Amino acid sequence: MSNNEPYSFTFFEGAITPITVSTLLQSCSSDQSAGAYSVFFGQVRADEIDMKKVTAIDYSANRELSAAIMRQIGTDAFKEHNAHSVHVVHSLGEVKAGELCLMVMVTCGHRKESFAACEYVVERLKKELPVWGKELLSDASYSWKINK
Amino acid sequence: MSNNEPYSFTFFEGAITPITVSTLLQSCSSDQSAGAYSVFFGQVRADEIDMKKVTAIDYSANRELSAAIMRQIGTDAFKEHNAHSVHVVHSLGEVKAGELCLMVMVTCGHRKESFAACEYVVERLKKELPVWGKELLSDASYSWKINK
Amino acid sequence: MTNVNVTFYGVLAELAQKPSISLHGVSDTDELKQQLLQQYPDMAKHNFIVAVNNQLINKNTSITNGDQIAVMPPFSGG
Amino acid sequence: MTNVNVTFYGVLAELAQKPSISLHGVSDTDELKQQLLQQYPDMAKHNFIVAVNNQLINKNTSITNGDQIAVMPPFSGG
Repeated sequence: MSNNEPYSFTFFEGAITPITVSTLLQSCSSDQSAGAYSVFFGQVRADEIDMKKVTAIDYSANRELSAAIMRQIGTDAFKEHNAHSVHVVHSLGEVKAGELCLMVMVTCGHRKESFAACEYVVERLKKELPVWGKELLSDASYSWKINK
Repeated sequence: MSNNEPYSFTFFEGAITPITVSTLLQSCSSDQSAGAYSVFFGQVRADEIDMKKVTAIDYSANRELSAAIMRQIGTDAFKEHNAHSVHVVHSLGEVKAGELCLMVMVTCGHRKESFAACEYVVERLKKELPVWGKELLSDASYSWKINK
Repeated sequence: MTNVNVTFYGVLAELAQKPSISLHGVSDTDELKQQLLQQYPDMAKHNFIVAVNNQLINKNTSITNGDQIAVMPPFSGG
Repeated sequence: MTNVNVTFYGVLAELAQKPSISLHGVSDTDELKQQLLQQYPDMAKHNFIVAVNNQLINKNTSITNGDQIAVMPPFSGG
């Protein structure tokens, strides 16, 4: 995850930590033609479902297929949005409310490209990545997450 | 900069470091209704100007006026873009090519709001913040930066 | 006769009560779905996304002996 | 007579060769600009953004004794 390759995709056991983030940031600074980093973090929200609170999400994935699909999304971001680099980390297993479950970092030459490229990657992976979230509720029941 | 207030604006001497970033991230995790963080980093680009390379930018600011204007931008982001928090760090003094000079972090309930809110804050501060960049060039000359 | 491995994900793994099964004698993905619904009637409530050897398919596709088949509910990552 | 402090920023501080000066007897911001251009003819090449007591102004504004005036070139932060 923290190499100097312009593309990476990693499944991370449990919540994504600020350490993961700074490591990734540091790995990109060698590109002196990149003026803009756009980063998105997804955090598990303590939503209410039928009067019960979401306490955590338990993520599972089709890992092999995810790797193939994410690589395609990355390739398209390089081509269509002039991305210099695309890095994605997604949690697997349990992530508590208030913890980070997703990180997308895109670098580009200029800021407007980077906004568009980051949003593009996030929207596509939400739709296309074979990952499932099981929302664990305060009364020990659960509910399968549905993406809108 | 790393408190639990939903708004902060800081001038930072020199380049922004990954440590600054993770500290700021950690300070926001107490908001369990925030599902989305959008973060923008500006990095000094080694652009070419008249065949000379930009080696660093030396930033100066009208600090008092910047604080007032940034607070207004923050207030507008809370009202118009449902931001839960807005944190901005801008460098002062010399920042070398490949180093970070700006960080904007916005948290929102949902991802689409956070993309819009972060872009809104970045675009406005680029136009409205009384900060000046002096581009230091490879032949020891310099050129005052112009924002597009 | 074809013999394939079928892996279930998300709520479908829960309904199957196991992560994967072997299926015999299904020649295409439509037949596969029919057989799964017969075996696990509760799966009828869910949309299936099917991948054959890590290729998503969106129309009926023939199945060859040894294929790896993934049967997935709608995605909800992030 | 009014006596105000004028602070320069960016390229304008460079042209003034000092960060701030005291000005006497200017009664509004138009007069201020005229006096600055007389004193520093090179400033004519630049657009001025003026703030009086940390309020940006976009039309001629009267100046009171003791006002803090910022004279700024176009911004280029970030």
